[in-house]
Amino acid sequence: MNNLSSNLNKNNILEVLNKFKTGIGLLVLIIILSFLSPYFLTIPNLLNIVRQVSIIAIISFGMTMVILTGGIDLSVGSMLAFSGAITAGMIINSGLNVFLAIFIGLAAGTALGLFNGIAVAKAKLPAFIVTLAMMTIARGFTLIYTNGRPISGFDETFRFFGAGYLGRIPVPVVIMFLLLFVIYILLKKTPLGRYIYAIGGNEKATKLSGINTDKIKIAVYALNGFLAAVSGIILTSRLNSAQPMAGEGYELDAIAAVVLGGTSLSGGSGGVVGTIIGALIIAVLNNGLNLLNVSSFYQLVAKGAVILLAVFLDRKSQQQ
Amino acid sequence: MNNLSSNLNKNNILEVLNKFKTGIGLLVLIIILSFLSPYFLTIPNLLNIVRQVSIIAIISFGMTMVILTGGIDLSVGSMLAFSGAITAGMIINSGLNVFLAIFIGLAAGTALGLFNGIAVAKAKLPAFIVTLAMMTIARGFTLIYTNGRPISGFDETFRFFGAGYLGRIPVPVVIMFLLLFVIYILLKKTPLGRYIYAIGGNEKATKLSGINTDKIKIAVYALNGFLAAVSGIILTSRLNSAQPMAGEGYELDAIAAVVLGGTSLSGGSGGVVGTIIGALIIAVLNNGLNLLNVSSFYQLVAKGAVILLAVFLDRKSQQQ
Amino acid sequence: MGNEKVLEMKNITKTFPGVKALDRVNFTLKKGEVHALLGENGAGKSTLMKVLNGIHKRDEGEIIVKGDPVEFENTKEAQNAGLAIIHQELELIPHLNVAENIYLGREDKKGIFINYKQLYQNTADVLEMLGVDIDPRAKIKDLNIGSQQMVEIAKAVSQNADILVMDEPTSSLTNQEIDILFELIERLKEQEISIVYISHRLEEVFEICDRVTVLRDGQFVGEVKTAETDEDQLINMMVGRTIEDRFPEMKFNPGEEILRVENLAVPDKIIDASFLLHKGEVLGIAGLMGSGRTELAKAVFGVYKEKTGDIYFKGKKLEINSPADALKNGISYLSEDRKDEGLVLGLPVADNISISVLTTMLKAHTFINAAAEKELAQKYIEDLSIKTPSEMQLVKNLSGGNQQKVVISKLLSTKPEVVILDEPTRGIDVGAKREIYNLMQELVDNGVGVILISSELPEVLNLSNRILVMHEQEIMGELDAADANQEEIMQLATGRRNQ
Amino acid sequence: QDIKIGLAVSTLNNPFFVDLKDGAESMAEEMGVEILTVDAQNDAAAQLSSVEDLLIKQIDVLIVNPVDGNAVVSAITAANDAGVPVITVDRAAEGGDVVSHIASDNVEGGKMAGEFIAKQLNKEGNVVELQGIPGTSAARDRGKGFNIVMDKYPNLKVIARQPAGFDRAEGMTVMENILQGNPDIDAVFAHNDNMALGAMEAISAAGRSDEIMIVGFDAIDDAVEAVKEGKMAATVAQRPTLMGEMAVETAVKVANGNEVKEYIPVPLELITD
Ligand SMILES: Nc1ncnc2c1ncn2[C@@H]1O[C@H](COP(=O)(O)OP(=O)(O)OP(=O)(O)O)[C@@H](O)[C@H]1O
Ligand SMILES: Nc1ncnc2c1ncn2[C@@H]1O[C@H](COP(=O)(O)OP(=O)(O)OP(=O)(O)O)[C@@H](O)[C@H]1O
Ligand SMILES: [Mg+2]
Ligand SMILES: [Mg+2]
Repeated sequence: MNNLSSNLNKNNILEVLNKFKTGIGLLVLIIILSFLSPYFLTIPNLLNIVRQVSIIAIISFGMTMVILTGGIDLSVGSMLAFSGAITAGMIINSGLNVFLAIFIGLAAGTALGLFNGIAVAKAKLPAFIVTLAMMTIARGFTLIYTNGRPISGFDETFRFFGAGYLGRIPVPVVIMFLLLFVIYILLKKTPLGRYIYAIGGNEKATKLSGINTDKIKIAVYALNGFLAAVSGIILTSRLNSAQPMAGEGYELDAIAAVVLGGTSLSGGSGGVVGTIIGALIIAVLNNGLNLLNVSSFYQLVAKGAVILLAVFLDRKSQQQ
Repeated sequence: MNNLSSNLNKNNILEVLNKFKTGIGLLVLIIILSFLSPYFLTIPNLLNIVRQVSIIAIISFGMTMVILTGGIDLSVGSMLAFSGAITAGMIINSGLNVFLAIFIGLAAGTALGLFNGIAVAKAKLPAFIVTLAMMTIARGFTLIYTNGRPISGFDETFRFFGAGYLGRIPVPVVIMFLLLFVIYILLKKTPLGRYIYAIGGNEKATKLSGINTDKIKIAVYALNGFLAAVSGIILTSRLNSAQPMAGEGYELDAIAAVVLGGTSLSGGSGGVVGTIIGALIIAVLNNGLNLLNVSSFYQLVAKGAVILLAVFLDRKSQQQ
Repeated sequence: MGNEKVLEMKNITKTFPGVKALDRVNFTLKKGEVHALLGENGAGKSTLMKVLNGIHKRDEGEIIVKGDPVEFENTKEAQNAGLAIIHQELELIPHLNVAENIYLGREDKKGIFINYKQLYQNTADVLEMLGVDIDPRAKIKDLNIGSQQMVEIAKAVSQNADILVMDEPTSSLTNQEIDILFELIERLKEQEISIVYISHRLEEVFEICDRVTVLRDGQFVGEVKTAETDEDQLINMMVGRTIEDRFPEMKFNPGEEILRVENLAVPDKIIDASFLLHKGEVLGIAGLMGSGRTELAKAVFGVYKEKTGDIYFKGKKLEINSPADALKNGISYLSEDRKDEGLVLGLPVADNISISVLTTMLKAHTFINAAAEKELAQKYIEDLSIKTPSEMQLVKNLSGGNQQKVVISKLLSTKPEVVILDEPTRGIDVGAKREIYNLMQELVDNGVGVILISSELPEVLNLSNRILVMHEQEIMGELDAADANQEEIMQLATGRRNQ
Repeated sequence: QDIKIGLAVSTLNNPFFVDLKDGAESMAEEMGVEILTVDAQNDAAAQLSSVEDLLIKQIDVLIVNPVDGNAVVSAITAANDAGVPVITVDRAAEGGDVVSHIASDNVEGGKMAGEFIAKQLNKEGNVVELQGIPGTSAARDRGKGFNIVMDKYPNLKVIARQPAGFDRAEGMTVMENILQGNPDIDAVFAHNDNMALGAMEAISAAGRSDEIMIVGFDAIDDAVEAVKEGKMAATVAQRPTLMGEMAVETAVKVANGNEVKEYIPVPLELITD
């Protein structure tokens, strides 16, 4: 056997195990819910959860990269809605081919992200304000484009992306894992990924190392817009409707997933494996509260308390 | 004439003028609106605007301090609603004296803030997650306490704080300026204020300088809870009703005001004078768009665009 | 060394708000020479080199590299032209590992991926050439400042530049590492690589440099051949006057015991340390990098929560659980890492100096006594000749050495009875060094107990009256400074106990 | 004759109120009067501010669609003080001088939906309630009416009551989760059509469309379509466009000094095919 590759594997496994320390909160949550509800730990419900998590997870991957550079993006929910609406409009109103429509939708999201990136990197405006502005601008565009009404009724081809299956696995789940893998590799194995960490760690030093930090930041925000568009198209397909108010408040869920997953809001450390665990904590929690039929006011308290507990357990286990 | 005091005054004036550089965006906005609408630059409308800004401004003052330490607080809106509801409940349901009820309401807000502070400083949990959890927990508490229904119908004493006047000046405006003054002095002239900046700049060095950084962070979050409670009580009085969903989304407005005002989200630099300018930019914008009868979807686009422009102008003028 | 000029800087002028950092400065570098750039703190050395490397834009002047006038927009262009720089203030990425830092922006690639195998191999090679034992996979944040300095050196050296700027490369290094660095410099010279060498240690200049350029207050003072000058002349050029001896004749008057440490231990950091400090003496602590001197100091200062053992202050047992406790009892500590642990870079000089005494000496009712604060700051700016346009200048805009003086001011402002100085003269010019030594004498005269941690053995030997030597987290022994020598210290420092 | 009407809607993030606004605006155009619309985005405080802004512009009549019946009183009082008559639509105000109130009754609508389900299920079965945003008046009133009916029939059990934010995506997610935990469901009542349509997607994806009937509220286009196609059983129609039209008609009457009725009911309608 090749010694080096076995060594590499061992390292990778150790690294992954270490990552799962971030998952101790999730694990405890899963164990408790398994005892509380007989429906929780069943294959259909688990598939259900991963399908539900896919929308937020895909956004969170982009958000992870943005936060790693030390930035933030509040506009993901609006970019999601805009891309979904554009795609739906191209199919329903303009009668375009589904794939062409999807391409246009993705381009729309990427363009908005690109704008964010340029404003942050070139005009040196604070990311919080730029993306807050984009949040209302893109929402306005969406409402104007849809006139405040949903666009609904797609054919089977388009519905495949959100509601279809590959074997027993829902298509959104497949897309999510594919993106997880690609972004993991991007962050860990490519120069671009290293630069993303480097910028968040010490932007000045990165620049002094001769790296064009502006270009990288722009790329990261654009990629984030692209991923929001992917999410928006899946959501539209899954709901069989593009909702003008889709994705409202998702930015907080996405950022929460990233931070729960151990990525520091000041940038430079963390990663996308933690993020998916963070997103799963939120999704499992929502699922569990529904299964246990916790009443609506108490649900809010329970949700907050469990999130606190999860992050507390994680941080404690990491200190050891 | 006393030489020293004249010198001091001159310095103060220069400093204030320099601060107003942050206001160049606001100034341009005001000038443009004065030309576009005959109603804009009238005394009633200006009073109208400052009264409208007071709620968000008071929250933003607390948020400024939190952000200066390098933290964040997403729970302000919920703490506001909780304190307002408790105060209203004490008056209407428990028949307490208005001032006692207000005292209890303020204590309630402070207690929630204190919890945030302890979780951030002592348990070392990320502020984003702690206050996100508090956001849903406090909202849940409010809904449970009010059973989801508003609490309404106060006497004149209580209504004074939100709807009363001192001369021609609305009471909330007086409270806001009072708090602005106190917090300005606190930040600029007291040791606590200095420590707040130092922690945001370099927490490790501050600790090694013999300062109990934990205690200060806890104080800042508690103070933020207190200010959210002040806001909540004013809002309840102004609306003559404690709304269980009051203050939803105010955290973003407050943070936006702080960042627009030039305080860096990573902490250590900025101040409360900038914040009020930031809050005014948002309020003037909302008022102006209503006066100009911009239709609501386009309002979103216009709002985002103008905020971008304002921060762009500010940053440009500061670079000079 | 040839006579070919690889670099010419002519009439370079650079102004910052309120400061003329460079005023028509000339500098030339010949092929294969090591050229020292000397000057007091804030003289403009770093600024000149930053202008050269495209980090700062010059206001005026001309730069000619290998015969061509150049106009570098950024560091990348400077790199491409064969320039590399070792930054005075370390510019590394804390969460990336050593290899990733060294080759940041210059990664070996396999397809679109980083070729990590090659990367670690190359890093290991560079580190081996430097003769240091650092794991290429270690994260920067887990390294001490000395190792970080070696990484910064490795980063510049690995660029195979033909003009290499070293801005105070040895300020965080121990003697062994300095020797290794000098061997490297010799080898680079043989390869006809030209080096600009900035240091405040004159003996180093005489050991490795061929020529010297001196700056004062942003102006060119002169250029001399090392062989044709001596320390006194250089000092005279730098400070405009002569300085008698490098070290003062320290006079101790050890009084009663002020600090007694018994069986102090911190898991993974300090093993069972006991020692004694009297009023009016200087206790030196020597040891190799990573021997635990800093940890010992921090343990006494209350930085670590988990610790065992007792600390007595004037015979009374103290509970020190935080730096605040220590400072309250008159024990103060100067960190070796000013950027990370000493300064709030974004605040003004005055705020940094006063931070520890705001609630004690500078309080007027609930407010800060602004006039007293200003006075305090100005007193130290004068006493330690801190070069700053005003006490309101942000610390991040000061030169490295002047930043160090600000941290010392902060420490002195607390009027401490026990002072722990961890590498106090790091990055400080000859004149100022001498001022700090005098200051130590003053402290001792006033009955303060001083602990001095320094990697410069002559400093420890000349300034202490007793010396503790540490090795691997343990105190190996105590020497009387009067009859100790470097060899004795090194023996203990490498783990051989004396009888 | 230069009549200026101010319209303060609670939110335009919901097609229901977009319809209301469109109805009002098209009627205003038809009648040749000026209308100024402001949107409170569901925030009672923002509504007060925007009404204050309208008053600055010296409107003749204020039509307000309250975010909340109690909180709107301050805004109404402000209008009263400025001598501007007020008309409320969709939600009533709890105080202040209101010349006319134009609405259909949400509690009544909730009852209609409940009775419909009871009848279809023969007063026996398991029902799921998808609630709106906790604390909003629509969620409160619709839920109240619905549960009055449910409490009447002992064999009709509400087995799950979960909030889904008036949102289609959330309606889908919450329904998916409820489906996991409840093998036996006969009917779903959602506080609005958005949630009902989300639930419909979840139910059809789970292949349980045949077992479960869905009743929504608002009669937005997509829901009416779904009822036509038999994917939803019913939706309670509130006719928002009509509401908007009537509000402007009434406002013009008020401005011209004519008498108007204090309460103008807009009839509810259960759409079942
Ligand atoms: N970014 C900046 N903004 C303002 N002033 C600056 C800036 N950088 C340097 N200066 C000022 O320029 C002068 C020269 O600084 P420089 O760092 O070049 O000194 P130096 O000779 O390297 O000193 P040291 O030996 O202490 O490192 C100093 O007065 C310093 O305060
Ligand atoms: N944050 C950290 N995490 C892990 N190990 C650390 C950390 N900081 C320091 N160390 C290790 O602790 C040991 C002691 O380091 P330190 O440099 O502080 O000792 P020292 O004797 O003061 O040396 P110096 O000569 O650098 O002052 C070293 O082996 C160092 O690598
Ligand atoms: Mg320097
Ligand atoms: Mg050390």
